[in-house]
Amino acid sequence: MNNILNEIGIENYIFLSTILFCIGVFGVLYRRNAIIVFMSIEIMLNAVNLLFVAFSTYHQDAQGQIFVFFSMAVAAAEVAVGLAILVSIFRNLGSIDINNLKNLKG
Amino acid sequence: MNTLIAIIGLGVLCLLFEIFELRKAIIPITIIGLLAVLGLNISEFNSPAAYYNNMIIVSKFSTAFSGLFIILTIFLVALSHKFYEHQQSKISDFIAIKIFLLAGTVAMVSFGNLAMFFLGIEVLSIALYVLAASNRLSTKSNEAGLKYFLMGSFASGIILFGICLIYGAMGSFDVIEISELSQSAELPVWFPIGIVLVTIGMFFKIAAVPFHFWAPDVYEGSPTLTTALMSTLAKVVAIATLFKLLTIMNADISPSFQIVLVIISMASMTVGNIMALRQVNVKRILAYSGISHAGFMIMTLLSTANTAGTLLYYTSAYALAGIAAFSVIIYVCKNNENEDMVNFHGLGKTNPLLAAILTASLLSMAGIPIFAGFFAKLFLFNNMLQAGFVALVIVAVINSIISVGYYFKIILAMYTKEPNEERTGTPVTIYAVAVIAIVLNIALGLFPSFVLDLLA
Amino acid sequence: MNVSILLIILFVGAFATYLAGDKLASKVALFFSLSSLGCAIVLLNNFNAGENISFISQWINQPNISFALQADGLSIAMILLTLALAPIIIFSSFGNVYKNAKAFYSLILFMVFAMAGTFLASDGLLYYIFWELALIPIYFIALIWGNGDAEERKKAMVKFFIYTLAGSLFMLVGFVYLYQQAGSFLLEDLYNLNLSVTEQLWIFLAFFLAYAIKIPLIPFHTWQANVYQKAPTVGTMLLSGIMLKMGLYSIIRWQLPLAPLAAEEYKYIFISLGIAGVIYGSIVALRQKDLKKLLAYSSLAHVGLIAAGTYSLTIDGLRGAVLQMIAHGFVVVGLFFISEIIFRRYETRTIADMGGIRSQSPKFASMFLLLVLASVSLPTTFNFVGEFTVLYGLSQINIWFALLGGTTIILGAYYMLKMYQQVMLGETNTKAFVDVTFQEGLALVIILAVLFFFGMYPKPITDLITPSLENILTHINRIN
Amino acid sequence: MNTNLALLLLLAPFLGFLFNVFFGKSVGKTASGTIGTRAVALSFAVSVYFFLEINQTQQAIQIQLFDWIQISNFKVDFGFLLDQLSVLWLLFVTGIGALIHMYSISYMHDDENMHKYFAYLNLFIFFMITLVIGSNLLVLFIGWEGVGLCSYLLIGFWHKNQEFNDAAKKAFIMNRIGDLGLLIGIFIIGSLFSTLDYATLKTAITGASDLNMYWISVAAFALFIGACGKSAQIPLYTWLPDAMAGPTPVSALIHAATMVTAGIFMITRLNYVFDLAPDVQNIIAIVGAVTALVAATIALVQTDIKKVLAYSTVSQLGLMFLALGLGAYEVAVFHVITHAFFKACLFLGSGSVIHALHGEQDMRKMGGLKKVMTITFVTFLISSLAISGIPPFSGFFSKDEILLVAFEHNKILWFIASLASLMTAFYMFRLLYLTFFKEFRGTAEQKSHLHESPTLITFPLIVLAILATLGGLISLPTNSWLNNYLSPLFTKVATEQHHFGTTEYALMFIAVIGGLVGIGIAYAKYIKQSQVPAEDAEITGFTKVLYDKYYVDEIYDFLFVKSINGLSRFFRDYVETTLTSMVFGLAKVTNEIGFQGKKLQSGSIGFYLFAFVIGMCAIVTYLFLVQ
Repeated sequence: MNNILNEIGIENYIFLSTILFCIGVFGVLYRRNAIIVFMSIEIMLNAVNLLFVAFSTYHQDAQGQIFVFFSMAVAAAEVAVGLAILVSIFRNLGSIDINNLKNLKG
Repeated sequence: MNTLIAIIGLGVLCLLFEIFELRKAIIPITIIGLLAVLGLNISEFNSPAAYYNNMIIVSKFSTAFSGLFIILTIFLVALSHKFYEHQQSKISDFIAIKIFLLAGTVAMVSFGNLAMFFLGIEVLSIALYVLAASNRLSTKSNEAGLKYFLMGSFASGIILFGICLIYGAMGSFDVIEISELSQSAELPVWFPIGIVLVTIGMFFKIAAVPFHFWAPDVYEGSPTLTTALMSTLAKVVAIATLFKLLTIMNADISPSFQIVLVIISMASMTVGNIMALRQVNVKRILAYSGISHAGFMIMTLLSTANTAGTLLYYTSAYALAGIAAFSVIIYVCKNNENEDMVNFHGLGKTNPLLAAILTASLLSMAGIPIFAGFFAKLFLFNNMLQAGFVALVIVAVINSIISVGYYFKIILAMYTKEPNEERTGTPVTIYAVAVIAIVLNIALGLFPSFVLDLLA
Repeated sequence: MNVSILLIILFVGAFATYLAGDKLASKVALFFSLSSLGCAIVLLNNFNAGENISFISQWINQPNISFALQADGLSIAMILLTLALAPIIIFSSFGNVYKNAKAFYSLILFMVFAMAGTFLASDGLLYYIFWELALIPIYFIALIWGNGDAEERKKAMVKFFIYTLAGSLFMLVGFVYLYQQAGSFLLEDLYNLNLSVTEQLWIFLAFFLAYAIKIPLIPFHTWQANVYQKAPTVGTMLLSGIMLKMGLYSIIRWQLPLAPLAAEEYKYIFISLGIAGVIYGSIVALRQKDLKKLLAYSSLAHVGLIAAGTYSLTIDGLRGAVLQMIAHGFVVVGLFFISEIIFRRYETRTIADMGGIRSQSPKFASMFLLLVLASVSLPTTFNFVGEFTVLYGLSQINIWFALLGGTTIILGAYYMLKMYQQVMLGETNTKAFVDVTFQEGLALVIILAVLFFFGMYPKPITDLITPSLENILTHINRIN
Repeated sequence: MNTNLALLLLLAPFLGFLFNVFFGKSVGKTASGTIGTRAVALSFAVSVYFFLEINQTQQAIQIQLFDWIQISNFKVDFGFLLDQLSVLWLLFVTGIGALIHMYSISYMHDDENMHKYFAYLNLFIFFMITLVIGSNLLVLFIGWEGVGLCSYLLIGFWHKNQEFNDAAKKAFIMNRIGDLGLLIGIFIIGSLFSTLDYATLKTAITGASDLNMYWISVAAFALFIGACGKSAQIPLYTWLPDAMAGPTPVSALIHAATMVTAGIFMITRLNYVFDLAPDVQNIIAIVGAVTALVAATIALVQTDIKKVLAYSTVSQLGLMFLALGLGAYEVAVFHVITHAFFKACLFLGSGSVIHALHGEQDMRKMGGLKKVMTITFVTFLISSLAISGIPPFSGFFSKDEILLVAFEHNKILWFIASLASLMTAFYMFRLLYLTFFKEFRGTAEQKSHLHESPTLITFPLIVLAILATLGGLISLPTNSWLNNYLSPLFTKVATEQHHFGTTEYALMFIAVIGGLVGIGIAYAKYIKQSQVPAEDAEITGFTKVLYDKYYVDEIYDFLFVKSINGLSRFFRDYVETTLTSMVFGLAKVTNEIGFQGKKLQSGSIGFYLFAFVIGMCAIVTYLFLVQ
């Protein structure tokens, strides 16, 4: 079968996912709502997943795609824990704005 | 390999005990189990092997460090008995999480495949997020948890990206293949980028400047036992893994990368020490001292050829001292909402033994002779001078001078101030842990060859 | 039977003292220190009989560190000084009651242990370890049992600790560097190195920092006066009587032979530094209000001269330095004990509050005067022998050194007699002053006996130290 | 035999010292006094024995006891050398010492610490003997410093008076300055000749062909400084007058007869060294002459009886140094001996007077004592005549020889010396007249208690007076027993016997006339016009300058004491603090940085992540874009 990557070229995928990744990073940096920060992190992870898939096709090798499952699972676990923490914070503080979380400093 | 399985089994066992209402038995059983696992691990020491087509590679390095991790975990579990006495209902969860965390750490040092590496690191991190935030009702704990969680998962993202780039360059996750390929001629540029990103992610885990900001806050906010775990186990695991990673990926680190390492190490030492000088919260002080120690540990990455033994020695010395110190802190601050130095006033009078132990552990961290910390520094300097990093050594020396300043602040508080509270009760477990840890530390100091030659 | 027995006795003694409890602690400590002294004397005989009393065994393979205790004449002399002073110091403290005495005395023994180790160790790293170990007990002794305002004391002590540690850490780096070259920390191997002048200079400076701070030489002496003043007198005795000699001993044993070229090249600078210390210390001592501070500065002056002697790299300089070390050790302990005796009666160390004591306590006055005379090195005292030899050594380098260093006999006489006059003479003091008790008297008499006996007959000590000093001198001159 | 005797000679006073220290108080005053006296008398007996033996055998006795100090190129042993010189010194040290001990028994009887006093006195004799019979320079140095110590102890004997203590301290420290010179000299000699032993040194020097003249001169000069300190020569003489704070017998023994002559002894001992350094000899001569004159001028106007005698001592010592400088060692020795006799007698006499007046020392409050204190007066008169150089008293011969020698070498020196001796005659008789003639000027209360002193005091006076009269016989101008006796000591032949011609007789005549003139002036002023020195306040003009001793003390105080103390204060208050702050400023700075750094740790996750990313970008950029 002819590999679609031969026409588009792997670099473009890398750039794409890098851009996605950076979007995630900027999201993390600029948003103050913990949930959104959290989602931006998810964007970063997904950018990486995309790249994994691309590479695995590029190398004609399944490992990459399997790894994506791993990372998805991990991400899910993180989500679970993260949301739990957020909930308890919301219970205690009534807000999830990370600017309010400056009690620990110095 | 069996070690890993055994540990996970043990974790599951803990949960089962909960089901069968055997809470009382959990901690003793776990400790016994862990001791058994330790034996198992030692038995694997001289039989290096690879399992599940190189998912797990058991080597001297991995087993040695796994041994250290298990010992640390034993201490931590032992401490849990006193620490969670008011949350008996959750005890099994806490213990189980620690055990799984241990599994993650073992997986990390004995990975043969980046997938395993990633999973290990995530198991560790997620467990830590939970533990950090485990004190549901305390806002400090929550804040610590969230900070650690957000930044941690950010770092995981970076690591993941790095792994991805490596995979892209090599078309494989198997470290052995990767290292073989990495010897070959021209590589796509994103291979080194990937390595750098992974390294940065690990730097975050060991709290090296400028990725250290989370450490003081999280250490202060988390429950003391968790802090102990982070500052001893987590840090050690991270540096060990990073060491292994760099050793395997590219044996010869490029000069420019060396410069980066040198700068980061210097920065970590200096920032850590200077920031610690004016702290009042003991956990914060130890956090900063941990940062500076991270700087010391990073030195070993500069000549990976012959520093494995030194790293093992340094980490064990540091971790043991840390355990001893934290057990005292747990004892002192169990009734106080914060860990300010005020609570330590007059400990020398009210509880000379623990005061002596804390003093000893601090002296060890400061690198005063006969304590292991001194020899750790000595061997480190020795290696570094051998590799010709004189300037780095000088900076390190100056830093160890500065560090004395804040370690002695605590000692002074214990011996020169008047006690401000009656301390009653002598929790056996804490005493035991503290004494054993410091004794081990001194023993290491008197017979360094024992550990040093393991990886020689 | 080899020298390690001494260390074992002292180490065991430290624990035994702690276990003995507050009541018995002092007695037990005295017992152990005396028994170690006894052993030392036996060892001295064996040594003179030509037996080998050194002890060496591999300790760490990689890096190659061995537990090597080697005793030549010099080491034995210093050990005898240490172990002779230790019982006196402990005995002198019988007049005081210390809270938590068991810790106090076991710390003292532990410190003596460490210092003895420093004098014996012939493996660079072992030496360094003992060197550092000696610092910890004195730190706690001064911190917990010291006198004066607690905050002030804390500051002084932390400064002292960090400052000295800072110095010695550079020495450690120096040692590690030497290890790179020699592949061993053993004294012989290090002696046999042939380093370039620049390397030697750096080594020399690294060591110098450690020693200059420990001894101390100007301008590194800023910790001294405060610590001497704030430490309990026992601690001050340990510091000034023995610990300070560690630095001087180390110059002879380690610094000079390891970096002979540098020593040779820059000796004028370091001699001048020492002599500057003599003059500076004497002059500052003139106007001290606190008795212990005055003594601190006087010892600054004396060690300046001793250091100048060592750096002169002449056999006379070295020999005189060692003799003077021993003499100064005894005399300074005696003088600090004097200050303590006064303190026991008047609760003050301020010279202005004293005076007119002599007419009340003839015995005390005479002993005090004799000690003063010894410290201004009147002939027939041991100090004279040392000072004469040192100054002679200096005069061989350059007569001006002898002349400037010799000012110590003028200035020394000036501040010591001034002090004696202000403390002891004048109209009878209104406050009653009980004459020395038997214990106090005994301690002082022993010290005086030593000073005057060896002042008239220093031959035994000279014969003991001379061969090893000549040996060291050959190492110093091995290259040129 | 000799060894034991020598040890006996040395240790007798030391044992006396120990006895007095430990049992003195218990056995009572008289006992401790007699013990002390007997100890010294014993030494005197032994000295006589040695004198006779040596005088007969002409052989020096060498005694080695044990090795003392080991130096690289030589070793110093503890030994004795008994030869003509040392024995001569022993004779009058122990002899006069014994007399003064005896005198003190009565003189100090009212003092509570009499046993201490005798202990110190014995100790002094012990050290003095050590100084004299030591076989090398270092043993001499023991005695040298030892006598200094004793003088310190005895000047400050009444230690409740801080002024006395100051005087004692001053004496000790000024001596120490000299001692440093002596040490330097010893160092140089040691390194030049690898020995400090007199005998070997002498052979080394006389034998050696090419000597390092420069260094020998330096050594000689350094030694001379030492002598200056001990023997109170310019510029180190100011301690001696102050030393009068001590009990009068002490002044007689230490500060007139014995200790202050140590310098002359040492120079005579090392004459072969000084002969090699003519420049230094000239310096010595000049210093001596100047000292003689200056001290004499000061003595002219002093009103404290002991101060007058003190300055006269300084002046006489100056004359001796003049002789030394001119190489006439035996003459100097001769004058030392005669001076010892009459000056001791004078001091003891003044002591007797002070005793009678219950501590009054101001001549303005004396007078008319000759009726009540006949013996004291007569002895005092005799010694005054002796010191004024009136024949046939001993002083005449010795002083005359000095003048002769001076005349031969240098007329100016001769003139200065003659002037000094003229003044001597004047102030001595001024003293005599003011004290013993006319009416008593003290309080009636004192007048009622006036009495002649007891025998224990008068006996020594008489003995000394006799010696002061006959002392001259040992070295008559025409045939000098002393010169022959001492000749073996000197490398170059002793100054040849003066073939007595007109010049000599003329000089002798001039000297006597000078003396008489001095006496005459004094007579005119104080008997004829019966003047009394003015009160301190009224003294004006040059007299005041003289009365205040040319303000030398003040100048020294300003130049040295004040300046060094100021320096000390400066060091203490500024240098020390600056050094401290310099060293520990670093610590402060680091602490401050730490404090500021806390602000960076703002607690905001956003900032942390930002730093994270910045760091990451920096690293990546550095590695992959910069490289």
